[in-house]
Amino acid sequence: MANYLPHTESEVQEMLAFLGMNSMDDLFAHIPESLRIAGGLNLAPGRSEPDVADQIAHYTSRNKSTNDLVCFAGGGAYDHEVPSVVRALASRSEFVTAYTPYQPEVAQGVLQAIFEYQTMIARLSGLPIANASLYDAATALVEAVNMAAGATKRAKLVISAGVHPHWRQVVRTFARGTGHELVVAPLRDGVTDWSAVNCDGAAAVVASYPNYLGVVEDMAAARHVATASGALFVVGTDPVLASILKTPGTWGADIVVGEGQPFGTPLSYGGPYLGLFACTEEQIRRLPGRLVGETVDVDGRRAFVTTLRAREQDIRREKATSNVCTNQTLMAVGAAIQLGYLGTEGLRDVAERCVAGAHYAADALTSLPGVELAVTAPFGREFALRLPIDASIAIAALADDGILAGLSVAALAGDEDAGVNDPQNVLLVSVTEKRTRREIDAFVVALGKLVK
Amino acid sequence: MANYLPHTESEVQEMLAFLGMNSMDDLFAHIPESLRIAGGLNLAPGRSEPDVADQIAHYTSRNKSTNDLVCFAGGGAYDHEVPSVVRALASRSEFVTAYTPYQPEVAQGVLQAIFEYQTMIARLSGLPIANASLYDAATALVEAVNMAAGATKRAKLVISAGVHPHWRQVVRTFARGTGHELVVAPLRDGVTDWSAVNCDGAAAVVASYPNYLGVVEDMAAARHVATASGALFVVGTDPVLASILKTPGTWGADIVVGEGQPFGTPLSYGGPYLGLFACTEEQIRRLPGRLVGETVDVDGRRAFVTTLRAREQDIRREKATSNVCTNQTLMAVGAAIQLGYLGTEGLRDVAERCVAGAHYAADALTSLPGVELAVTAPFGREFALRLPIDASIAIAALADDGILAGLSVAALAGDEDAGVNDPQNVLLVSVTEKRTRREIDAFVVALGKLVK
Amino acid sequence: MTYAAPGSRAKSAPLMGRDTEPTLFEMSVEGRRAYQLRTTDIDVKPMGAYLPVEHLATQPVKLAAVSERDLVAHFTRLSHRQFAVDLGMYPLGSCTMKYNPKFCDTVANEPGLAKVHPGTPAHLTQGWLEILVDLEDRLCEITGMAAATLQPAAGAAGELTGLLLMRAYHEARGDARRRVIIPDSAHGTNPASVTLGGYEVTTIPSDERGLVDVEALKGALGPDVAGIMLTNPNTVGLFEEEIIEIAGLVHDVGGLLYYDGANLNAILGVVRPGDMGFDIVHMNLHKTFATPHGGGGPGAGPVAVAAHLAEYLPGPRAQRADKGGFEWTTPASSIGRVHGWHGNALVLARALAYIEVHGAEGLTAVAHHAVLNANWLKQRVAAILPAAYDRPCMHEAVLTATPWKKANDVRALDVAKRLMEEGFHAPTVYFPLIVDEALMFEPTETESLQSLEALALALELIHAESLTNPEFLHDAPRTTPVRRVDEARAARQLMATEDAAGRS
Amino acid sequence: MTYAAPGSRAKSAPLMGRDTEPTLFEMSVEGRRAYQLRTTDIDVKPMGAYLPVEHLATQPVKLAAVSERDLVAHFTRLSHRQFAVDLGMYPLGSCTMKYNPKFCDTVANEPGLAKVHPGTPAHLTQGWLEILVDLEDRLCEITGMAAATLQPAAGAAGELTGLLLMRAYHEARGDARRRVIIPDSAHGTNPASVTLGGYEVTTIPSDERGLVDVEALKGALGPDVAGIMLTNPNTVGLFEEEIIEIAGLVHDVGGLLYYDGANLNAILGVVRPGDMGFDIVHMNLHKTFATPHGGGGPGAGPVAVAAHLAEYLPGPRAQRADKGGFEWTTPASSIGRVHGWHGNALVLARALAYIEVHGAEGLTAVAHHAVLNANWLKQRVAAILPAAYDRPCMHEAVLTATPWKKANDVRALDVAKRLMEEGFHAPTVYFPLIVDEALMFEPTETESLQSLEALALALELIHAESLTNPEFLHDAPRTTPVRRVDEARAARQLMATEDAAGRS
Ligand SMILES: Cc1ncc(COP(=O)(O)O)c(C=O)c1O
Ligand SMILES: Cc1ncc(COP(=O)(O)O)c(C=O)c1O
Repeated sequence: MANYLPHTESEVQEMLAFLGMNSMDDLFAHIPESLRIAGGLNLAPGRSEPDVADQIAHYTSRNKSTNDLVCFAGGGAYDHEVPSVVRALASRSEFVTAYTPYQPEVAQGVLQAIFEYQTMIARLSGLPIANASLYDAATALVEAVNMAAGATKRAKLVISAGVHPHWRQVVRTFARGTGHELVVAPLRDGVTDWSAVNCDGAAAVVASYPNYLGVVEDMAAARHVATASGALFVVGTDPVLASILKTPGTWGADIVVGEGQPFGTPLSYGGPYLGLFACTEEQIRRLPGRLVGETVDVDGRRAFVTTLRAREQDIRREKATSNVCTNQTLMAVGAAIQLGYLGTEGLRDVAERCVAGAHYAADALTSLPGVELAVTAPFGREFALRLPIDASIAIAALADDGILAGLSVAALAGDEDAGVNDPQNVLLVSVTEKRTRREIDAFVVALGKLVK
Repeated sequence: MANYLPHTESEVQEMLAFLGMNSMDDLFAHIPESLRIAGGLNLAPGRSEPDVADQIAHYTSRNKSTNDLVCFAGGGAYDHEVPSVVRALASRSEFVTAYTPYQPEVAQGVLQAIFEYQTMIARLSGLPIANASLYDAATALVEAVNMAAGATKRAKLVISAGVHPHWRQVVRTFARGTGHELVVAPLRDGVTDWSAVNCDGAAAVVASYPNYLGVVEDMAAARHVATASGALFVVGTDPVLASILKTPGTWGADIVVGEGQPFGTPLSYGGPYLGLFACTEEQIRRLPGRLVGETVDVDGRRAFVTTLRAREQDIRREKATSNVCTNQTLMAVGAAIQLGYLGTEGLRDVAERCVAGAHYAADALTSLPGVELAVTAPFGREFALRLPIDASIAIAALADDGILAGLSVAALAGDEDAGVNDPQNVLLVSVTEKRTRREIDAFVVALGKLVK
Repeated sequence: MTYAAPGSRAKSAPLMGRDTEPTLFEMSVEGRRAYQLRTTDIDVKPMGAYLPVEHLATQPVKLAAVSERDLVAHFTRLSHRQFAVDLGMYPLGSCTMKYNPKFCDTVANEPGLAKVHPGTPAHLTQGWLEILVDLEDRLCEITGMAAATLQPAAGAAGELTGLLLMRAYHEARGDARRRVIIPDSAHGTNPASVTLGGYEVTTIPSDERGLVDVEALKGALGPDVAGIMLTNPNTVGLFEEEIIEIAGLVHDVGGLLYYDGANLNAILGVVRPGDMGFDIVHMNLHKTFATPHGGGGPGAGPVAVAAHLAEYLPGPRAQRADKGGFEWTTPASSIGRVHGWHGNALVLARALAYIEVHGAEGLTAVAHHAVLNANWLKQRVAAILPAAYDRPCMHEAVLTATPWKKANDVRALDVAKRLMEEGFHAPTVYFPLIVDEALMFEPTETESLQSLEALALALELIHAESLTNPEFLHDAPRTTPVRRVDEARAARQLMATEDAAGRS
Repeated sequence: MTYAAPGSRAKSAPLMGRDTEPTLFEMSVEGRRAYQLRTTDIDVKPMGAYLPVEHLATQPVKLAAVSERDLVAHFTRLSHRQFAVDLGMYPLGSCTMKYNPKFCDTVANEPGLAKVHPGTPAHLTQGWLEILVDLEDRLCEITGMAAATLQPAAGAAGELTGLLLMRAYHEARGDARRRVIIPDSAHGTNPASVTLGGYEVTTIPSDERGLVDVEALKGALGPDVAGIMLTNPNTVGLFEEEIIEIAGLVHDVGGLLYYDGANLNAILGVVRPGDMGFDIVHMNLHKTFATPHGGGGPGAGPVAVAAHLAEYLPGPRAQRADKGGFEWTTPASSIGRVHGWHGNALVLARALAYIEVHGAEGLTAVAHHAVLNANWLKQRVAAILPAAYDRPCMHEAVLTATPWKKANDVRALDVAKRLMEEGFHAPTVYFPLIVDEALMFEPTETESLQSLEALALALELIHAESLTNPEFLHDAPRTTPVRRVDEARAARQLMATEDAAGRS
């Protein structure tokens, strides 16, 4: 049994006596007898931490991690370096075991870190406001379309098929409640064909920059469609590439969302991740989640505090634009640390290495017989590769060579429009700054054995 | 090249200009030209942390750790559980990156932790004074015999052959400087035969409780010899067993030394470990190393401070009884945390499990043909097993079965008296609270295949 | 000399002084750098070689430029400016700020969990799928439900997921319903979620006992009611004793019962939402199962449901495969994904480890001790801080400072601020909204009797001060890194970034 | 109620207040417990079944009994009461309190290093042996020596080891020598080690330049001189420019030169002790190679020697084996072991990682920047705090507060204490003993120009205060958890344990 409880048996008795009670059960006497569990929960007895560690080892022994497989999988979750210094700082227990900074007097640590995070995310977005984090990119996109719907009082969402299929799926799920109507604009050779759909009356036009197949799309066209239809322009961004591409703000985005995992969060089997959210000043009263602002204390000392609280659910209740409460602060603090570590130069260096590595890999892989790019549009850090075989089979086979070759586009897209033909043969390959030439060459050799 | 230096090139120029200099070399202009290295050091160029991590992985891939081998090796270094909570607290960077607490106003953290450590070590020793740590048990024993020599103004050291051979070797090494004469009292069936040596004029009589073969020796006899010869009685102790055995202080020890590694320090290939040192009040002016004492600050607030500093080398210089300066504070802090975690009950529980496990293992192993206890005297947490084959060969063979069977007594003893006949066939087996019945049974099976 | 704040001056570390900590940007010096990258042997050409030039930024996005040393000093000092469970008692009601076992940190750091790509095929991540299945099993047993989704990333996400399940259920029956009932004591996420779920909120009042006013509920019920959202124990820390009747009433009109599991800690192993009649339950793993709050997240908000709702659960779900092992499946009528991947997986793994260590008896003991502590504290300070409701409380006690306000104009906020000086984090104040001058204390089970007594003594001291020197309380805190802050100014002159603060 | 200090009250965390932190024993409540142990399935009988009853304790040794939660709170609060490099500048002269890269922590935590039993045979620990060999190679190159032992656990242990090597060398020649020469500026460990090495200390004065007085040295030299111990740069931070002459003089009488490597940081890649004529060199890896100081250890003090001393080195040593791989060997005339196992192995691995990251150029840059910083600071504050010696300094600057003492009775200690309030750790004061009112600043290479300037400004502020309000300085510090402590009382009424303090 666990040992995190402090009371000794005699203390329990003393406390019960103080309450005029004889047993723990007396504490629950007012609960209808019929409801009380008779024999206790049907769970295994508690075991000590070392015993449970053995159980955890049983689980981990049947997972393949990046210690086992060289990772070319991306799709919104990237195998970036998380340096020791970032891990050490982000795991300081003051950050880990704090609650939301409700009492600013004793929460300046988290508050200032979030302020710095907001600054960096706003800059990368090219927009003036960034919030203190949302759950992940997919749910951030939901908040974005809700914001757009609120601002425009419209219900139609035009979303590029270049937006990550999972994000689209999540938007679809939550649209069941909000009643939003989804229109997916198809891809032609990897690029969104906005003309294929009717954007009139849209609340939001949602593009991805780059899109989920890695393609760096024409944002001017998307902005134009949004303007023409009176919609807000929502851009899903890869925040790493945001350091070399023009910012979404430069392209005229009203709202920017993205996945912050690349900034200091390990792959973590998909979570906890970090939903990035930035917007224009016009939308600030509809901003979801927490926002930290600078102010002064009674002695005139600079201080940080959560602000514009009146937007939030605890005050606005059913009229709130969002229900988010607990978010992903620790990941945001980690992102601030990671971005502090990388700095202007480092983030660009990382992005450039990703792009150069992806192109090196694409060139090498397409030299194999029957292997070609599935779309020919320019790409950044990942690319869609058409194989002569099923991508899932290739992934399974290459795992035996110690390589996680990428993601199957068909598996990723599920019921969503994959944006490419015959997606089951398309492999989405991603290259981060961690991938070496030797690793890529080994990938080529291993795939070569398979397709030959 | 490393990136821990803050100065930008222009700052360097600015700073040099402030000094009226043109280049870094000017800073060293007063050093004779002939001495200055011309082409720089003949070392590889610097590499980034991730690159060096690969190099470290190259090393670790060729070490067998307790992740690879179930550890039955002991001999002063034990595979105890180090719980997550202890690791987390002991690795807090305030403890890790502080210096010796010279400025008590901003060092109460380390000072109080050491005060608590001293209290716990003193209690386990059964003596009133414990210092703030020494390097390891072996060097602590050197300090102990130096203290005894100083107290008695004598130079002869009578040491039981039951004292760990490495400790004896280290005492021998340092005796080259102090001129102490070593007399080793032999073991008879694992127990020291003090009558075999002449103890007259001894500065110290040194016993080990239990001794290095695991035997719980008669301390009354040793104390008697010390008293009769006017020597100080020095006891090397296993601090884990100190929770179930009578304390060395109870047996009349004047000085207690021991290896504190079992208290929260990983096996670490032998270091950094933790030299425990405790003594009577009479010896306090000769105490080596730092000592923390309680006092008050100018506002009357309780405060801790290093005290009796006049003993130490920085003040007493060539008259100091010890030269120790940097010691093993972090390990002492870790030990305080680990002992705080275990508490009275937990330490005893650990000790009892070690003893019970060792006896279970001894019974099971001696059921194998040709395998018997090398000494029949009662033992605690480890025991000497006589094999029908060379112990080193057994160790090498069992490693293939994922077992580190123990230590070869012959290898451990080196040139020192091993205290048993034919030591090359004697395996020293240790069992900690981590060892399960299944692991021990597997050990028996594996050894059984070998000796059959 | 280049202007920049000195990175190594520690005057903002409370150990040394009370200065402001410079921002990372104030410490930044162009050309300084911390980062190091692996050698890859891949040539990096100018980006124009890979990407159309019209996409390329003409100016780099400016972040900061600091040394690793200054980065460490900055964030270490920030950490010293932050209260946390690991420093002391955090009796923040409704938040369950209990001790977070370090062992679970170790679990979350296992490379075999933390370094797994979420898109790795199921046959290469059987360990992860088994974790998800095992956790789902445990959570269903604890709540008395049939199946669960682990995708929602926090409680509020769980609520909305649950409401979408409710909607799917009704819609499958062709049963368009309009309203969801919520008591006036409900947490703000409840009504907000209802709106996002496409329903209207009907608020019903609590009665003078602090419980659901059953008569009012009856009045609110009707065929257009999709369901009700309740916490039990409710947000004033009281058990809804008429829950069976309530469940019957709601079910009778065809509505479903949603259980907000924020307060589950109080009833572990004692009663189960499923047995009370709830159809949908979310849990806050960051509360009940001690996954740390991280300064405001991450959490995890799994939703467990009764059998009749299982077919609507989000997918994909990890399930036992017929042929052995584990596989991803999507329920027949799934509402779809509610998370980009599989939920906050590492948080889920932490919670499973916590549950395994405790086991059946351990979890029950958690509830027992949590409730014992709250009742003890409530009674201990009853003479100075009366409970809002004179009934046995569960894991938290809502007290009211109304008498203090009336007598000496000392408000709940003043008590909260003054408590910090006495070494305790403030309780939750002004929540729930229905209690005047509410102070909501949730000591949790990991606080000792001695700590509770110290808290009580501090409250007695503050009470005495309120009688003799109310100004002293209005003025608190004085010993913290900053004192009361100008919240109005923060909102009026919004400076949410370094740029807005004019320091870009 | 059971008496015990409340474990969860955070009034001693500087974030909250300035109370005393209770000791673990004061928080202890009998029966409370934190520990958990693995299930082993081995019966534990009463100890009398295994051990003679006369050996068994009749009373358990009392430690403490606290919950895991209180344990965490206690030590986390203690950590907040502790200054450290990670919080800010620590310009403690002679100690080289530079930034310790976190990467090296990761290295030291690798299971493949940290979880290896030291008695594991060499063929199963080839990685460890290679680390030791690689580090030895690097250290020899850096110092210009032929071979090294990695066993000594700290600088002082290295000194004594070096003196025993000196002794072994002379004895092998049948050459009984009596004395070791040491300058009066030497660190206290030097003379203490000499005594323990069985030699007598002959102290020679420094000249008015702060350097070895070569004439005095000549006077002290003779055939009974075993050697000389020097630091270079010496403990006043100055380079001994006549080192070649000194070496010649000592060698001429048959003596050896011992290099105290505490100040090696200043000369990395610039000059080498071996090239200066030293025969024996110890290094403080915890200084030069940034292995953290740990609040007073662990360190590591490898000793490198010229070829003629290699045969005396402690054993066993890891060496390249002729047949490939690595093996343990013991030199022919080894003085024997100086450590229970192989030295502070994890500290050695950290240092190797640090060296590998830096490489040749990086290490040279370390020295350049360290020396630049010290000279800049010295010059920057020269007007208020003159250097003890008017010469270019190396990595540290010894300043003197003598003018302050004369003018306003403000002493070096007052400056040190007041500096803390300004957010800086104090410099080393009153060392070396030969400088009156010494303030020894070693900024190290990891401090920025901005931080140095802030330190200079703080010193200017304090200087101004010394003129107008010296009492303010005598009274400092006021903002720290405790203020100046009564050291005399600590020594007079010794309370070095809880029991001695009467709280057992
Ligand atoms: C009663 C209640 N319901 C719902 C929530 C929302 O949970 P979360 O913050 O995880 O979204 C909370 C959390 O504060 C709560 O206390
Ligand atoms: C000049 C000098 N020599 C020797 C030493 C002793 O080194 P250690 O503390 O590692 O034993 C020191 C350390 O303070 C020193 O500064």
